[in-house]
Amino acid sequence: MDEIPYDVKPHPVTGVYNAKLGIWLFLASEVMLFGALFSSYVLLRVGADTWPHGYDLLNVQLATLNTAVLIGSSVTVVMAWASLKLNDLSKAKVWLWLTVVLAGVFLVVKAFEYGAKFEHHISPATDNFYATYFTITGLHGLHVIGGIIAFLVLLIRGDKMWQDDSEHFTNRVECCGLYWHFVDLVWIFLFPTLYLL
Amino acid sequence: MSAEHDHHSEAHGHHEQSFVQKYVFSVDHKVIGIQYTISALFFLLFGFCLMMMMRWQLAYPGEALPLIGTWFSEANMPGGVMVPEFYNQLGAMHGTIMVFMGVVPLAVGGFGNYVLPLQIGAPDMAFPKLNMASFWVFLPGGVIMLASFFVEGGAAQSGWTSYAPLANIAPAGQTWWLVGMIFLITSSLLGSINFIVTTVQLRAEGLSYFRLPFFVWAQFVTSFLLLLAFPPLEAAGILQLMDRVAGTSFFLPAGLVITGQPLEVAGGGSPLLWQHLFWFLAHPEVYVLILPAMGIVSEIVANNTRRPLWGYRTLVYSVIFLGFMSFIVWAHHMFMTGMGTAMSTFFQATTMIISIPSVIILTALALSFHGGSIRFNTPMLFALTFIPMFAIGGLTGLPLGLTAADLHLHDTYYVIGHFHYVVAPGTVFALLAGIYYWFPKVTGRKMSEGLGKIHFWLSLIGMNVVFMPMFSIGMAGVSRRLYDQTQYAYGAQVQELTIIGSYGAWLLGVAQIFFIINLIKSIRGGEKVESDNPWQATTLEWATPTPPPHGNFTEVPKVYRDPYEYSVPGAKSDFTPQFSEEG
Amino acid sequence: MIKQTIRVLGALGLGLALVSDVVAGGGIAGTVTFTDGPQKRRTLKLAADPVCASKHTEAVKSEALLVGEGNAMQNVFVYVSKGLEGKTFDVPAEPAVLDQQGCLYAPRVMGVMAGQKIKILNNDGTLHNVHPKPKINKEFNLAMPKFMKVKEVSLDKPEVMIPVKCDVHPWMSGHIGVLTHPYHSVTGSVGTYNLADLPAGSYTLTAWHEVFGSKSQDVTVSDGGSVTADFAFALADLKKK
Amino acid sequence: MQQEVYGYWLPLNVSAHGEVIDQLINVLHVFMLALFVGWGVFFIHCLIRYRSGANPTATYDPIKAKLSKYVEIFVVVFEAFLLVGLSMPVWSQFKADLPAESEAVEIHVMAEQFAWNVHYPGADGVFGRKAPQFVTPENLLGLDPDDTNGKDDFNSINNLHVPVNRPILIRLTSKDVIHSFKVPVLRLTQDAIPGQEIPFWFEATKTGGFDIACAQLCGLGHYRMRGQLNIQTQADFEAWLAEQVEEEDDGGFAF
Amino acid sequence: MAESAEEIRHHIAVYKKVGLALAALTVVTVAASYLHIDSVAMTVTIALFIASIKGALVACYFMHLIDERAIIYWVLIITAVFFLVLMFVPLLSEADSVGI
Repeated sequence: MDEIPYDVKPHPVTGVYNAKLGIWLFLASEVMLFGALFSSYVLLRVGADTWPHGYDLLNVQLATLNTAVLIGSSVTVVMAWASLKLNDLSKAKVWLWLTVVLAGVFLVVKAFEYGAKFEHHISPATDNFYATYFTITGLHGLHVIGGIIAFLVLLIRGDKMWQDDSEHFTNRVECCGLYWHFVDLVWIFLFPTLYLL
Repeated sequence: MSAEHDHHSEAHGHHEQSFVQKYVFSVDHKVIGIQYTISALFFLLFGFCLMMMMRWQLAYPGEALPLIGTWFSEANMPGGVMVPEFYNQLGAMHGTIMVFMGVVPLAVGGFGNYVLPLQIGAPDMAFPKLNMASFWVFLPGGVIMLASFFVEGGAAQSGWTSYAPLANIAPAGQTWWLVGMIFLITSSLLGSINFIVTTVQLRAEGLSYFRLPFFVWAQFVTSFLLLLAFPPLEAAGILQLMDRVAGTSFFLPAGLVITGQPLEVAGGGSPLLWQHLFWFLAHPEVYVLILPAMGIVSEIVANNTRRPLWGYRTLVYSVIFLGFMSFIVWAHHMFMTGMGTAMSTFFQATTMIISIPSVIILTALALSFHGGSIRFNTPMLFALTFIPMFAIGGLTGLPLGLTAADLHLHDTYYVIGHFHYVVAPGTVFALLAGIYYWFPKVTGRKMSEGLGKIHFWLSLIGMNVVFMPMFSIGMAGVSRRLYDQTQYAYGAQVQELTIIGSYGAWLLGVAQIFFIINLIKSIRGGEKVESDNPWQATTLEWATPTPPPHGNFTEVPKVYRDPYEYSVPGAKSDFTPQFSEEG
Repeated sequence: MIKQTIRVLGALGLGLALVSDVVAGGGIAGTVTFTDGPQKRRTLKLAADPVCASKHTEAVKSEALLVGEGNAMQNVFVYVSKGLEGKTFDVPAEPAVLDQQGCLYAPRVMGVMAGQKIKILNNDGTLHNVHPKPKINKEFNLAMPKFMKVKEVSLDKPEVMIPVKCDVHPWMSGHIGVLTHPYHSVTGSVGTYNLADLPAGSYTLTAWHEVFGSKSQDVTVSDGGSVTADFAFALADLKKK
Repeated sequence: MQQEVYGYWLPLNVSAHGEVIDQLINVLHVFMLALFVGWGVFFIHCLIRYRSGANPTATYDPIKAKLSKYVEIFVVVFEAFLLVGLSMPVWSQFKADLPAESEAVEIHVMAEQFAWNVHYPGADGVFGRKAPQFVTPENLLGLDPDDTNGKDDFNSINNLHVPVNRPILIRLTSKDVIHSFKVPVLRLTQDAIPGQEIPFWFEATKTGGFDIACAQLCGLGHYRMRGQLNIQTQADFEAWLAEQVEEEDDGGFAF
Repeated sequence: MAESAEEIRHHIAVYKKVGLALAALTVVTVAASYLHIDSVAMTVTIALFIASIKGALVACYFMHLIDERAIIYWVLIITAVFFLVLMFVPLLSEADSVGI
């Protein structure tokens, strides 16, 4: 007995393969992590005497652009998975590259946003609005970087993985995709709470 | 994420595994379990030694620590006498080490890793590489914690709870504590994902949820607690780290004056936010400590009473209910922070409710003894002592959960006595029982019964001599975390009890020497076990060869019946294993 | 012991040889006065710690402003604030002593050289914690429980002044001035100070008081000469500070 | 004297609300003891009666345990009684029914590392405004020098004087970290949270001097953050107040 | 999950629609924020309502939650319960505080 069961094929009863359940559990813990940060944000904001409006201080245009970019990347990554399901590796790779590029664009835009703040000597220490802004978007940015690394690994080792076991590779793309959608989802809530309220 | 690719290559190169692959960066759940166990035992010993030093200062405040006092730096122990800063470091690190680096890694990382896949008939954990990563994130976390003793200003000294703002303005050791915690939390998260997936996906054929050994249930619920309760503490850790490093003020209100000088921060933060986020983890954490212990005790009790556990399903429902409720009682740690009547009523009520499943579990365990044929071997002695000790710990929780009584008892030694009864003679006894119980499966040898019994009786006496007087000390009103309680009239009044407690602690230390000797001696020269199932137990881990090889089972296991089929009327022996076809 | 003495003497000799021009210098002396005369002093709440209260037989008054006969102002720190840049001086081997007596700092104001050892004493039989709040030097917070009678520390960077507090006894307040040279003095009960053996040159001299802040004046010192520089503080300085 | 106040169980109670708390604690412990002993007797009986020597074959079928069910139900009901009948009334009296400011003696307590600053309103009975930026070694409370209400205010360090048999309303704050105001003889613990002002009250029933402790770790001097609670007769208290007011200055400079 | 090529093609069509819907909703969110409604509660409700719709679209279609296995739903339900506890109980505690 050496093989781990249901590593690739779904379990007959639960209907999912191991990694899929694993990634969902991971996302559950991520929900609690970002949930705690959101909870802190709400508590601090409700308790504060004054709290600035995000749109007065932050660049809404750039953030809107970034929202669109991230939504786009969610579409591309799900397209990559669908292409693999249709047995089209080369198309899937194009979609994955597109995802990485969009994630890169997101980070570059973010870097410009941060840079503009630092130029005006605004830092997390300025006040609690900026403290939450930098902390939560920073942590979200780290998640984006994590996603980029995961996709690059899939791209670089993709051909070999596909040859070894195409279903396994498709599963991996699906799992990374689920993670990526979650990163997108967090941003969908971050964008209005930080920038628009 | 999964390791299938490597499994192919491993299948070919099975015999050529290097030492490093096999024992250091192993992906085998059993090796990882042993790694966790050994490191956790080491950390437990370390944390225990910190406590023994504190007990000297408590008993004889301001007197030089004999023998070893001069080993420490001039900053910590000038002339062998402990300074208050060092005392606070010992206190904070004792708590942190025991909880996060000792008991949880031993109960979940050690026992969970080794036993759980065996008990459900799995070849390994669902994600072996993730399992390895979990250990190799845990260890650096532990090392960072220990190393923090050597940074300037010493280790964290704001209590294991690290309450803001005290922790925000503490020396650099606190930053190390936070970084270490983030490592430990990450490790726990990786582990808990693995446990849940393994339990859900890899159970052997025929092993339905209600045929799972109770230990697996306990681990399963524990994993959910870790998975969902730890991230908020990770978030809190990140926020405090930002406060300390980036100058934010998440936990700092405006207008703080630290030793006469205004603190230059933006302000607007909330010190209570830290407490909410901390206790959101730390209360479930209590159940993370106690549930695996209950699991171990149940296994051993069923095995040594030679009859099924009383009310298996009730036990399972209770443990699920406990896990659920543990998330909504946390603010009973915060009754004295200025909480109003509505919230305090809610949290009192939930606290009272959570005591009910505990009572049910204890009753079920006690009823299991009725009609049994009880064997008193060392694991059983430790396991059955868990029950009254946990009962004391649980009962003394009641006065603390009622706000009116808490008005007097909050943050006194009564609290210390209460949770140590739950964790030390409770959980730690159960963990020791587990070591004695599963030792033959791991090594193929039994531990010495003689040494084991000396260890047990000395530990039992030591434990109670340390912790029983604390109820009286607390009732007299002595606050916790006092470097020298004789400063207060009522503290001086009960100082004798503290001295007695300290002797109990040192006796407990002496008792552990027998355990260490027993461990070392038995690994090399313990009595060899004749069968793969020396305790004549019913659960799946005893179906494996001893010690279990890579992949665990020689043939695919199949389960035919409930977990604790002992003394079935008409069966040919007094135990009918889950994996046995006939019966 | 003998070895150490020889080493100290040797170091001193070497130091003298290196800065031998200093010996031939002049001195500055003077008096600091408080023109508005003695003021009302607050009573310290020593009852907060029975141990502290038991060290005194009568009510203890604040020592923040001590004005003696002829308006002599005590506890003013007078030092050369400009004119000695680039010169190096030996750090005295003798430690400066900061005592805690009856829950008060003695002396209340003191000067040391950067790197000089400061010996902190505690014979009060209670917990003190010595907590300087420097801006440039490293902050430390040193608990001295009753059994800890002596502790040596040092401050490595020049900084005037570093407030010292005891967190257990909030009224305890002291100040330490850290300089790179030995030309500093604290006025005593007659309000005088004396800076001897200064090399010839032009200097800025500053007098600092914990309540009334700093005042400076320029002085020129010639070889062998001695200069007088007096300072006067008044209630009016409170507003300017 | 000390012998009578403090012992190995609950210390002397000198507060009006403490009696109910003592009652709760004692009832609770009798209940706990009864439960533990009853349960322990059964447990030890089982261990002896069903040891393998005495009972070589175990019974497979679970015993019918009606009694355990009754015990569990009793525990639930009793806990509900403790909660609703004993604990909640005390708490709501303590938290919701603050005494009216007109009848209570109001005192502000400001905790710092490592001392209790007690702020009395002085002769006018009105507290001066406090703000952190005014804190100096001479002005530990941070009284606003421009606020005339604060001119006659005075503070004492670690010494809380209160009259006996009158409701005392304390507003508790902290300058730096979290402290906790604890007086065992008053059956009282209240955290001092920086950035918050928390009101609480008590009524002392006996005169005497008792320890005030800090119950929340607040740093290296935590163990020494001891204050003195002086419960005096109304006359003594007024005499003490007058003495303090006299000592305060008349508005001129003082150092 | 052995979906046929036909089903996958159908999925792809859905993905494209959802992507467009998300883009459109982003525009709506930003536009709504320019209204500067006086009521804070209203502003928050609108912003979070639109965000919730967007989140639901991503979760349901991109993450396939609309037809997922029971085990995943269980995990998410438990998480959602504790998430709500984490969001609201500290806030309620803060509101019920006797301190000022």
